[in-house]
Amino acid sequence: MDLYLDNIIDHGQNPRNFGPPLDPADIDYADDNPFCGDHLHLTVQLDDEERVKAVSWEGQGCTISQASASMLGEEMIGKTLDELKHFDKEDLLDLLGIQLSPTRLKCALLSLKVLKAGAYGLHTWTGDESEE
Amino acid sequence: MDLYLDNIIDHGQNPRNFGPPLDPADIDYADDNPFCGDHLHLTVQLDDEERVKAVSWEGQGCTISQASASMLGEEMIGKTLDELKHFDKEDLLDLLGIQLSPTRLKCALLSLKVLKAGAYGLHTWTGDESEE
Amino acid sequence: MTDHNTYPFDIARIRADFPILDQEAHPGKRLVFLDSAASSQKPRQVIDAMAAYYTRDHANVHRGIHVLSERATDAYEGAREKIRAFVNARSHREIVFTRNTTESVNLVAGSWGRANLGPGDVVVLSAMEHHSNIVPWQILAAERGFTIRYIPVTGTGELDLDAYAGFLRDDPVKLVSVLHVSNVLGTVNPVTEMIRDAHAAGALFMIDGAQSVPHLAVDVQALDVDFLAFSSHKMAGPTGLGVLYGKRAILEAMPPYMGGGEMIRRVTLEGSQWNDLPHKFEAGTPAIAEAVGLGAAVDYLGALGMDNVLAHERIIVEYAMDRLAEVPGLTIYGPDTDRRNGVTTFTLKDIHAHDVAQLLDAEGVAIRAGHHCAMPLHQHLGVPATARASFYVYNTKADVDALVEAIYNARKLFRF
Amino acid sequence: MTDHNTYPFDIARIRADFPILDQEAHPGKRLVFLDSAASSQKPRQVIDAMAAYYTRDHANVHRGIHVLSERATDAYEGAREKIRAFVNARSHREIVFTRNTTESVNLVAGSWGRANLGPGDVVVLSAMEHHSNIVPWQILAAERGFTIRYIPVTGTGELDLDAYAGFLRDDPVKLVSVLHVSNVLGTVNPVTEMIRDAHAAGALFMIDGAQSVPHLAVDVQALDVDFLAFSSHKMAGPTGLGVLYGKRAILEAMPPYMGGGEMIRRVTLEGSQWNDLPHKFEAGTPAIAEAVGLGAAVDYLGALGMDNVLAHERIIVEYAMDRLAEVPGLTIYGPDTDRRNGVTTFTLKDIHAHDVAQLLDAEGVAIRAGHHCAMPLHQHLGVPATARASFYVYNTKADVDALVEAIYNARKLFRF
Ligand SMILES: Cc1ncc(COP(=O)(O)O)c(C=O)c1O
Ligand SMILES: Cc1ncc(COP(=O)(O)O)c(C=O)c1O
Repeated sequence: MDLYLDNIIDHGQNPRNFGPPLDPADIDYADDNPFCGDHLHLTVQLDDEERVKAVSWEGQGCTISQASASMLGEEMIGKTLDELKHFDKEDLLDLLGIQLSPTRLKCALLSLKVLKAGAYGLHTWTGDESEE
Repeated sequence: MDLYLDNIIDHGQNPRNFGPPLDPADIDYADDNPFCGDHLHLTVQLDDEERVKAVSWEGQGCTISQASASMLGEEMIGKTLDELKHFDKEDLLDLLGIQLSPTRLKCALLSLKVLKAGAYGLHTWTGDESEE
Repeated sequence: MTDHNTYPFDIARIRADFPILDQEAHPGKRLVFLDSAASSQKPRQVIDAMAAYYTRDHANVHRGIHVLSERATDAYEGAREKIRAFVNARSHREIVFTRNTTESVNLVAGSWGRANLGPGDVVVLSAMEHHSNIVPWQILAAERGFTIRYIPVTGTGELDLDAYAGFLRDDPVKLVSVLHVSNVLGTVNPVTEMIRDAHAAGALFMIDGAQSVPHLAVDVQALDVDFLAFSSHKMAGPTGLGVLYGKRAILEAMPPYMGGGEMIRRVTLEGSQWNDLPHKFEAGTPAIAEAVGLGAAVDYLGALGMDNVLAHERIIVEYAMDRLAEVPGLTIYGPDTDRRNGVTTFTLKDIHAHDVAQLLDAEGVAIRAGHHCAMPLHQHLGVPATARASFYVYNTKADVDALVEAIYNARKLFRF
Repeated sequence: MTDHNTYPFDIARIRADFPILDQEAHPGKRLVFLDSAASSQKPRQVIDAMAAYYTRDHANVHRGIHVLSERATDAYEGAREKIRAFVNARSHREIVFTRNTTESVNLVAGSWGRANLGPGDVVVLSAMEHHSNIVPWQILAAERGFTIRYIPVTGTGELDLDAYAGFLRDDPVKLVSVLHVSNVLGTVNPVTEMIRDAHAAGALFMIDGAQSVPHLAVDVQALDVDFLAFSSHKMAGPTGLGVLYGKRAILEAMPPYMGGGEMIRRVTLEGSQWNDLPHKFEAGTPAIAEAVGLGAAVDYLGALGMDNVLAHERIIVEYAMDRLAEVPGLTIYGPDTDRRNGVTTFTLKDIHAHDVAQLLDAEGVAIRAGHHCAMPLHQHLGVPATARASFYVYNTKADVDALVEAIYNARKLFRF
């Protein structure tokens, strides 16, 4: 039962920064994972120093994808764009604190994919950074 | 070495009734087996009672196909069209006196196929009479 | 009437034939395999038949003049004959080996469809189809300009036969292609009547038998069906092999699907002549060992008796439907027990199906979660994903009990 | 320089890995298997890997959330990675699993060709192609109206490179598709230079690697080839599996070949979106166990070392060429020993090749006779059929001796 640690279930059932899109937003991006029906819409506001000031996301999906979005959203606040750029898959998995099979990895990575695509236009990022 | 009985080799190397087409002919048909490059052109003359009076065939192919044509040609002479109609795969194999794998069966049956197609227009006869 | 308490065959002996079942999925957790609709397990008779083939008899088939090639050809064509008998086709020439159900459908679309369908024509599918019986037709429709109509699914998870009758009456329908048993709902569609009506309207009929041929006796002559597609790997046979049955006269008239060796009679630089059936549709070296394996699978199922296979599954499905109905917060999709077969698909309150599957896996219970390659059907059901338990000859009521217990555990973790 | 007296590896140990070789073809006649170009034998490592997969790990791959499905997916994708490394592709996304070489060629014709070829375009093949690299193009040319040019074969059984240069210079060539090693003549074509020249002329290049990938190191990046097709069953792997390598950017731009499950990202009743590579080209349940088997085969060949495999075969082919040259009435086809690989094809006076094969079989020697799916080449050679002895890692000089002795026996029977 290693995947469903108490904090994962807690974030899954009580997602932080969950709510309607921020307006205006400096980052505004949505994507989905049609296999699962997972969907995520993320908006972010930055301060003058390009630090994340506010995050809001909404969407639906499995506990792993929701908890991942919730934890990532909390983590983003106060970080600079440049820090977010260096935030990678491993960092997110450390945050979640669980081991994931390739299938479930996609669930966890949707939030990061939306962040990267929204912030840097990396529309083709597959979450599979190891491949060239 | 059961396939290459002396009489098979003899018929293969000294085919009977081998020669240019009869003219006029009552039966005149040619076919081939493209997999082997076997080719056979058969002509037959009948007498007034619809008995085979003369046979001539030419072609090329493996020993089995040539011996089969040679033996079948000899067998046909004196038979009525009706008797030939009842002459089947088993009769030909009895004549040859050998056991054949499905692949080589096609070689042996080319002559019968040409005869049946030429005499009865059974162009779609596949040599596989057991199937409907 | 099925007797709930007696399996039609010795289940312990059958389970002993499937070595994979005898393991722990996780330490202390017995493997409970309830994912046979995705792919079934293989009895050792099938595994051994393939190993024996490679160990004694392998060579390329057809036209080889040596003892191994003759044995391989006999094994390959012998398997075709077994499969012919299994679905009661008239001739072995009507049994074409493909890779899977999907390729069988693509073959019909790419060969028959490309030659026969054009603007104004209508192909009828249903809204409960597997993607393999939707996407090939959509791709071809984009190329050839015909129209696809989908028979709607009713509230009870069955085909709307009135709508079907309407299509046949009002549209120039050339082909109906519908699944026999739904891989999501378990619905057994009334194909006998549907085929009769399609023929009366002048349309051909294709059955996607991926979920029926493994589970119940399918007789192509009794059904008078024109095409039947199914997969080896769902019926105790190996991966890498599928079957397309087609009526001989129809197959004869179809152009080839792929070009290459085996499928030709003669090739010159200017053009080619096609080989006889079924070889016309089997380009290149075929899946020889896989055919041998499916032959062994068909022997295995035949020895059990397909009526017994069906009776056994009905016992398990009925038991599963009854036990799952008790679970608070659980929704079952599809028709009543008497009109379904093989699968039970459900959702558990608002827990995503992936979470359900993951939690069940932790208990050793293997089910499938997702859209089961039937996204349009899930759109209709209004859920992005469902959880599916599916059953085969080796499953027992104890497996169902394990499933239900694991579901209760999941509920506890999610506190409802 | 190869040393005629030393095999590069322990041949007795290798033969012990191939259980099928240890039998009598007929009572008292040791099996001498010289038909590996049609299909090779499999080492027990490959047979066992597949049996182990079915016995412990099988489930359907991709998107299953349970331990067996994860193991099956790892095994399947792990095999893809092994094959990527074997041909040195840049990414696993460039390795598409098909049924055989034939389907790989049909995939390129049906997807890339149908989208890119039309009237005025030219595809260059050669007159020594296997039917699998002729017929798909002929069928498509009839549909799309492009032109096929065939590079002629010279008197020494090699490609006429002047004619090739002429095609590239004078014609709007879009694709060149040529075999690497001829399955009849053994000719090793100079693909490195041919690819360079094709690219300079703006054409893509596809290699039919059915007879090269099993026998010598093929590096797709070093060659800079656009497509490479090959078959598992000719390289110690199972039947039912082939491979298409394609450069990623080209595969990305191609429309799908077959439609169905796995190859889609999203399906609605109105249309579909395609999945990522390589899945876009792998519709339906794939040949999972077969991929596992090919993975094991590639491990096996990799452990031997492809340079050793080649060195070993050169010893055997050289010995066969020398010994057969002594036989009166025997004609060998194809280039000199130093420009050929893997096969020795011959005719024996006016004895039909089928008779030769049958007589050799009676002595336990398995060769292939016929047109070897290269009818146009046989038309060029002026013989309807030839006899072919072909070699692989498990063959020895003693096998060649048995072949030559059996040929002498055949001569005696036919009294010349
Ligand atoms: C040169 C060549 N190309 C293609 C093929 C076709 O291979 P497959 O039958 O596995 O598709 C062969 C096999 O005979 C071959 O030798
Ligand atoms: C109803 C139905 N049709 C078609 C298929 C496709 O089968 P395959 O993946 O073997 O081609 C499946 C398998 O999931 C199915 O359940």
